[in-house]
Amino acid sequence: MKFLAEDKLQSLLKELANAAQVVIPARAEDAEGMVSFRAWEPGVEPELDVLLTRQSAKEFIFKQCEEYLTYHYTMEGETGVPEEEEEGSPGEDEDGLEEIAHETLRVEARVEAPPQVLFGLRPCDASGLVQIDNVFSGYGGFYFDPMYNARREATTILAVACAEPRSTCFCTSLGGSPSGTEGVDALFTPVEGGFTVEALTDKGEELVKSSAFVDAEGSQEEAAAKVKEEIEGKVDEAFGLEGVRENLQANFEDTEGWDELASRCISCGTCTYVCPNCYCFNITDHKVETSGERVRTWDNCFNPSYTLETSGHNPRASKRNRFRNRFSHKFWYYPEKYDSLLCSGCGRCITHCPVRIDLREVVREMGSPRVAASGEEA
Amino acid sequence: MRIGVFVCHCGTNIAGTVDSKGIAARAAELKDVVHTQDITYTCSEPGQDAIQEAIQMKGLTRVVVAACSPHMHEVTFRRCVEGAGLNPYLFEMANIREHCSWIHEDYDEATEKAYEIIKMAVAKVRELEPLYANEVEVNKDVLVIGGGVAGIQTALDLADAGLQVTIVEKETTIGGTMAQLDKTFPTLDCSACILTPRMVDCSQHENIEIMAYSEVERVQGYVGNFTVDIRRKASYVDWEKCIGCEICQQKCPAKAPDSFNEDLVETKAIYLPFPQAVPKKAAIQYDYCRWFQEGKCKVCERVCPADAIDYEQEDEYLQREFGAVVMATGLDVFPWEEYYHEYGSGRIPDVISGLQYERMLNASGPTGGHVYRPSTMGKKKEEPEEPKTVVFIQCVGSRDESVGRPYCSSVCCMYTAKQAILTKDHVGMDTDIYVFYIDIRATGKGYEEFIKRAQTEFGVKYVRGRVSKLYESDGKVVVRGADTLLGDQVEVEADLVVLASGITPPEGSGKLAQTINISYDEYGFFTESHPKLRPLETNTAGVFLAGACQSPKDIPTTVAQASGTSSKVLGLLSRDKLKTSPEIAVVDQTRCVSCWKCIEVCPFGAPEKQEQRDGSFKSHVIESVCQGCGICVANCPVNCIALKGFQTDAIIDQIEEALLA
Amino acid sequence: MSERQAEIRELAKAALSEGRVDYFIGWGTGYDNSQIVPVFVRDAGEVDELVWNPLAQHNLSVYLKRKMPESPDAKIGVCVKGCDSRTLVSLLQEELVDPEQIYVVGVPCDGVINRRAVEKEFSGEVVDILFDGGRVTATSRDGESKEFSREDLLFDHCRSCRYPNPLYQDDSAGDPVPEPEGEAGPIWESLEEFEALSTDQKSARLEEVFSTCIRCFACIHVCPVCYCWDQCVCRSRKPELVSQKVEAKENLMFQMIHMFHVAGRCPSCGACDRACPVEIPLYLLHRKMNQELHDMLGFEAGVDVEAKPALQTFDVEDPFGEH
Amino acid sequence: MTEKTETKQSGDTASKDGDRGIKVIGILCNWCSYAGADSAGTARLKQPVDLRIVRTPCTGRIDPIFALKAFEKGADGVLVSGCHPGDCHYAEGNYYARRRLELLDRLIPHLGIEPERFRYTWVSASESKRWQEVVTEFVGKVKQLGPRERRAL
Repeated sequence: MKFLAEDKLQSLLKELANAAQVVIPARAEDAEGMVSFRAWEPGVEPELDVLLTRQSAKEFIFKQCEEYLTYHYTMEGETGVPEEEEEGSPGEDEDGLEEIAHETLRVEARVEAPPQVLFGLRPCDASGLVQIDNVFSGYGGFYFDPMYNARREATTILAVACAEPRSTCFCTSLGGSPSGTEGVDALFTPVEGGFTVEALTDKGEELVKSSAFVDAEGSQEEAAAKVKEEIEGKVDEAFGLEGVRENLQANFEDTEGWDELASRCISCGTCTYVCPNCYCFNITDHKVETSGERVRTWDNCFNPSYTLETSGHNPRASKRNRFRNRFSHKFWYYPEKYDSLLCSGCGRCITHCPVRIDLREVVREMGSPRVAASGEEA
Repeated sequence: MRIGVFVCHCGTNIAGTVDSKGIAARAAELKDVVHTQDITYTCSEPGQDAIQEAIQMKGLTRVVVAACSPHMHEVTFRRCVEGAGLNPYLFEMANIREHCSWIHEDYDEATEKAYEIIKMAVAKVRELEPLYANEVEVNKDVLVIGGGVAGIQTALDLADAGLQVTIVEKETTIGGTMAQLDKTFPTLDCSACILTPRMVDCSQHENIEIMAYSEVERVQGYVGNFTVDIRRKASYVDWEKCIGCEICQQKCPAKAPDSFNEDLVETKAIYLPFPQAVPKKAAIQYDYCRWFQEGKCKVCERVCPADAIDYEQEDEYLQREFGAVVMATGLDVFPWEEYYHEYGSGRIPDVISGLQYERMLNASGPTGGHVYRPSTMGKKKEEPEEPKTVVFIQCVGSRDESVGRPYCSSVCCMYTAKQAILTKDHVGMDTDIYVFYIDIRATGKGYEEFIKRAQTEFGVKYVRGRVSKLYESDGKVVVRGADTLLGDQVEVEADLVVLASGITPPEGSGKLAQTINISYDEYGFFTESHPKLRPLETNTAGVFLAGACQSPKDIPTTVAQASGTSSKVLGLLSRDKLKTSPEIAVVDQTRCVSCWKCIEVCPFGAPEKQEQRDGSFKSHVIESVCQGCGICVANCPVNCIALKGFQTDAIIDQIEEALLA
Repeated sequence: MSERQAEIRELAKAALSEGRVDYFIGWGTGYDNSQIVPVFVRDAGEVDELVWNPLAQHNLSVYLKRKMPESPDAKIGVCVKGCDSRTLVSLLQEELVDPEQIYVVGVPCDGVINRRAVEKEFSGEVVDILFDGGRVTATSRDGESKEFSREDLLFDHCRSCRYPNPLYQDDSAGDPVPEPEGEAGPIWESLEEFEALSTDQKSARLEEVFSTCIRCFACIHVCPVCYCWDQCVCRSRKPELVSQKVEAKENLMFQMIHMFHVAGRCPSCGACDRACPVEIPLYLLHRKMNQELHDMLGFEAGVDVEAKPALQTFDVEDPFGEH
Repeated sequence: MTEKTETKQSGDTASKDGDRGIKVIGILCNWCSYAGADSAGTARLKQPVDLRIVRTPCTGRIDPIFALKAFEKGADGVLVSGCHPGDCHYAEGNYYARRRLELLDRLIPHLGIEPERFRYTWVSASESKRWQEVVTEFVGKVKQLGPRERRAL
């Protein structure tokens, strides 16, 4: 185990910045003073007192909006008086692209993944990335996304163990921990005068070679262990996972129950966009004249076009169904496919929801047997 | 999608400043453009053949023609592509003439701009979709606004052809300005002898209804189906009963201005404008009637043999349906008193307007055709004296920037010559007559000869130059002007000065145009759709023009135009159903959120609430009512109303295209 | 305040027990004492869930937009503050809400406080906020306690509020609060700082502000007068007024579309500002819009049920545009 | 073929090296201002070359977003013109437009766009001279400001 003295932090960041873009949690200068991840510049102090940034760090690997590919048509239409040997007319065919003579299409896809270091994210955010990996990194022979993975590869994750959990934190209820190491390359634990540092991967090992670190003393290691234990205890028990998946399945048709829980929901997408685990996306083309680009943007299950079918039919037309999907996905569909939960208990969806919909409450309600609900109202 | 682009040279009109051939070649690089071609005269027969041939040989599914303004030839080319089996609305014009070659000089700049205009048109044509005109029933009745010679001619032509015509005339009689005239140039035949029989024909024609002393208040609807609100002004005489005996006028004690006689004399508060009036009905001028002003009198009521007087009468509002409207609102004499202070602003009694003089010359006029000096008229004892020296001044309120009338009124030269000749005839060959003129405009048949007669046969002295000042000096009017030919000052002591006051649209023409939704120019003359292609139509389908309301005209031209207009109206109404433009608003009900803003803002009441199968209501636009303005579209928050031909995407794509690179 | 809370509960209880409403929407305590959230009371026995205090910032008329709640024929009881009532009036002007279907309890309001501002006074999490007259006591999870004056914590649009008493209501919870004097029409101080900027600075600031937008659409979903729902043109691909790309320009374009759509109906209730998870000062747009409408036409949105939204009508004599 | 590529290149350079510095979008109503621009052309009234005209049936059809979209896509100026109030071919279109456009006009500076870069006005079909003046004056002002560096819109 290594130790990083508080006053060495800046020099470490500086050193890292030579080889990679370094991203840290920082407080904005403006009136709002929001704490969010952004590129480190000399002198900028990481804001580690505030437990959670407004958004998770997923944006730096799974971009909210990225150019997937660009394409360009070149036309060679004919000019001048038409000659006789021109082949027969295809007539009024709207989507007759292929039959247009002399048109060529050039497609370019660029994978851009400069090395980057994410410093100061919490274990919950780090583990969130692991859930997203499942989706984009060929889990069980499923889809492998080159761009995502290139960026993932080029990224080193330096997590900082939580100091003071919030009342909305519930990682422990999901098997996580304020000092969890899932998806973390090196874990920093705040102790007297600095951090103890555990390298957890090769990337981590590479990092701690830096002269900024010294070997941690025994007392420091003990202190770290103590800190971890304390915080662990400070995280409230939100619910038991026992039977949640089955009960969600059982309560799927409990429309009244869902309606009641969803009644104050305004059906926006805030929860999904601040979530470190949500990964749904949309792909759209933007074309002007002969050139265009295909972009991938975050999508969310409250978005009207999320399940909209070409016919105009939308199987999830109602607020209730969209609401139900979010929780079912996190605690039922996803686990079924990837054998892990799609939630790491950061509680952002609770604190940033405009009407404070409480995921914990929803899981408690719909994750447990509801004989009553279906019984009454008949 | 297979787009063809055809670039016109328009001779040198376009090719003079734009490299038509070059941009045609470049256009072949635009997406979906499979064929481009430059053509010397695209609108010519070979030009149109070339387009049709290319459509067939290249299987084009969209066509762009880069040439003149769509207002010029959109219709032509739509017909052309339709002829080749393409839907006429899969066509777009790129205006590289009026909006490019004609307004720029730099060859490269103009060429580059023209190319961009074509790119925009291509971007738009991509968004277009086939449209199909729908049909509406046509109401075959015609409204003619104005009962002057233009209105009369139009009405008679249409009525003879079997259409029901309604003439709405604001005065109590039809006849208009022509009824005030004495003789007409160049034949010197009597105006009344020509006009009054036609007036009578109107009143007796089974297909013509005359609504005199009435005005059009509101016009709604669209070609083939206009709904018109008409206000019949209160005359305080029951015209059902009035027999036009004129007794009331004789006995009425209250004097009132006589507009028919151009206020040379006075008439009575209850009056008939002139003996041959049609309809020959009396009316009370409210502001001058003793009963209305002082609450006593009622003489007319007592003397009326037909018991027709009705002091309680009020304006009457009627609503009528028509298929077409003809504007024949005629003219006014330019109000020279307000503008020509150097001519005494009307304070010199012996300075009068041409039309006033016309009344004086008229045998049925206030002086029974005798020419007098107004200053000597209406005196108890003395006889009014005839003028020995008469001066005519032309272009008063015409061709005069300083009074905001740069245009030529086109009739003054001729009527001045006529009046000069008639003066000699009425007063005597020894009368001294001067005509101050700028140029003589005598372009009609027999006109120039007529002027010559005035000069040679009748010895009228023509002085080329403007009159700078008129003033009174011991009983004479001193006319000071310049003779630009001799190049010196001229001064004439005249007994009578007649101003050839020009033609201006009647007061309120602008407002009327607004009521009917037709465009008008800065003076108030109504604007024709196109000076050469559609000179009798307005930009509003179903509304036509006849006579001086469009521009100053003499009687022969007016009558000719009126008949031309009649044939246009007949052409329109010869069909039982009318094709309406399919470029209208259509609601995508799957996206409609039922906020009803469209209903709120539509000026025509086209959108309606339509019940859906699930019992909900969505907006629906009634095809035959929609005029395609797109106000609803701009107000629809979800943009679920598509204005065909001008869809949001089509507009945005053009903008984006124009701003590329 | 507590007296108003009691009134609310009374009126709600009566309405529910007499079956005048199927459910009653008010404010209640969230997951801790520092959180007030909208609550839907369906049973007269549960009216004690209803709470009134200066944290009750939610504009509940948002739940009267069609599809929100889903059951179209439900009879709904709802609490509105002065500003909330103006958005309700806007909905009524457009006949998008049936007065017969709603029971409106007006709550005279002395202004609501900005919880975020409180939170920023602490490094830890605020879990409890207590009110005692003008004093506000906030306590964080680690037990740290701070005192504030209510006045200092008010949203600035509350400070400049001209309609503290609801303009539309069936019953009132408590006596009206004194109306502010002075000439009618909103006050715009909050804009001055921005207005003082140069053209370049403005566009730089807008770029900065709108590059943080995450397109979660909370602003429009929480907006009571924005009701296109799934058909919102900002998400439509045909026509495509705004691209799906998340970047300052497109984000601002999206806000401009929203702004023009609510122009004449938006009274700057501030719901969008409060809902934005990344704290974008949307008032920079909608307050300016309202200011200009006021200068143009002396128009104020949502004050008169009989009036029409400014842009869906016109006056031939409108005193501008002669150029 | 070769000739084509040549013209293409020349075209490219023309637009790239920005010798024609600015781009101005004109959104016109069909009946008055578009026709007015036509008459100006027929009268050969010379005008700056930088204006690109988009035809709409009526100013009532014009969504303020069109103008903002133009700015967003890189326009240096946007000119909207229609029938004089009272003369609308559709009776009321320009009255609605007047309110929307006035609001937009007042918001333009607020959005970090110089006020001179947007104008809405009325030009009738017969006012060819006025059209020439309007275009010349407006484009002149935009030229003075030069191309816009865009940040927000």
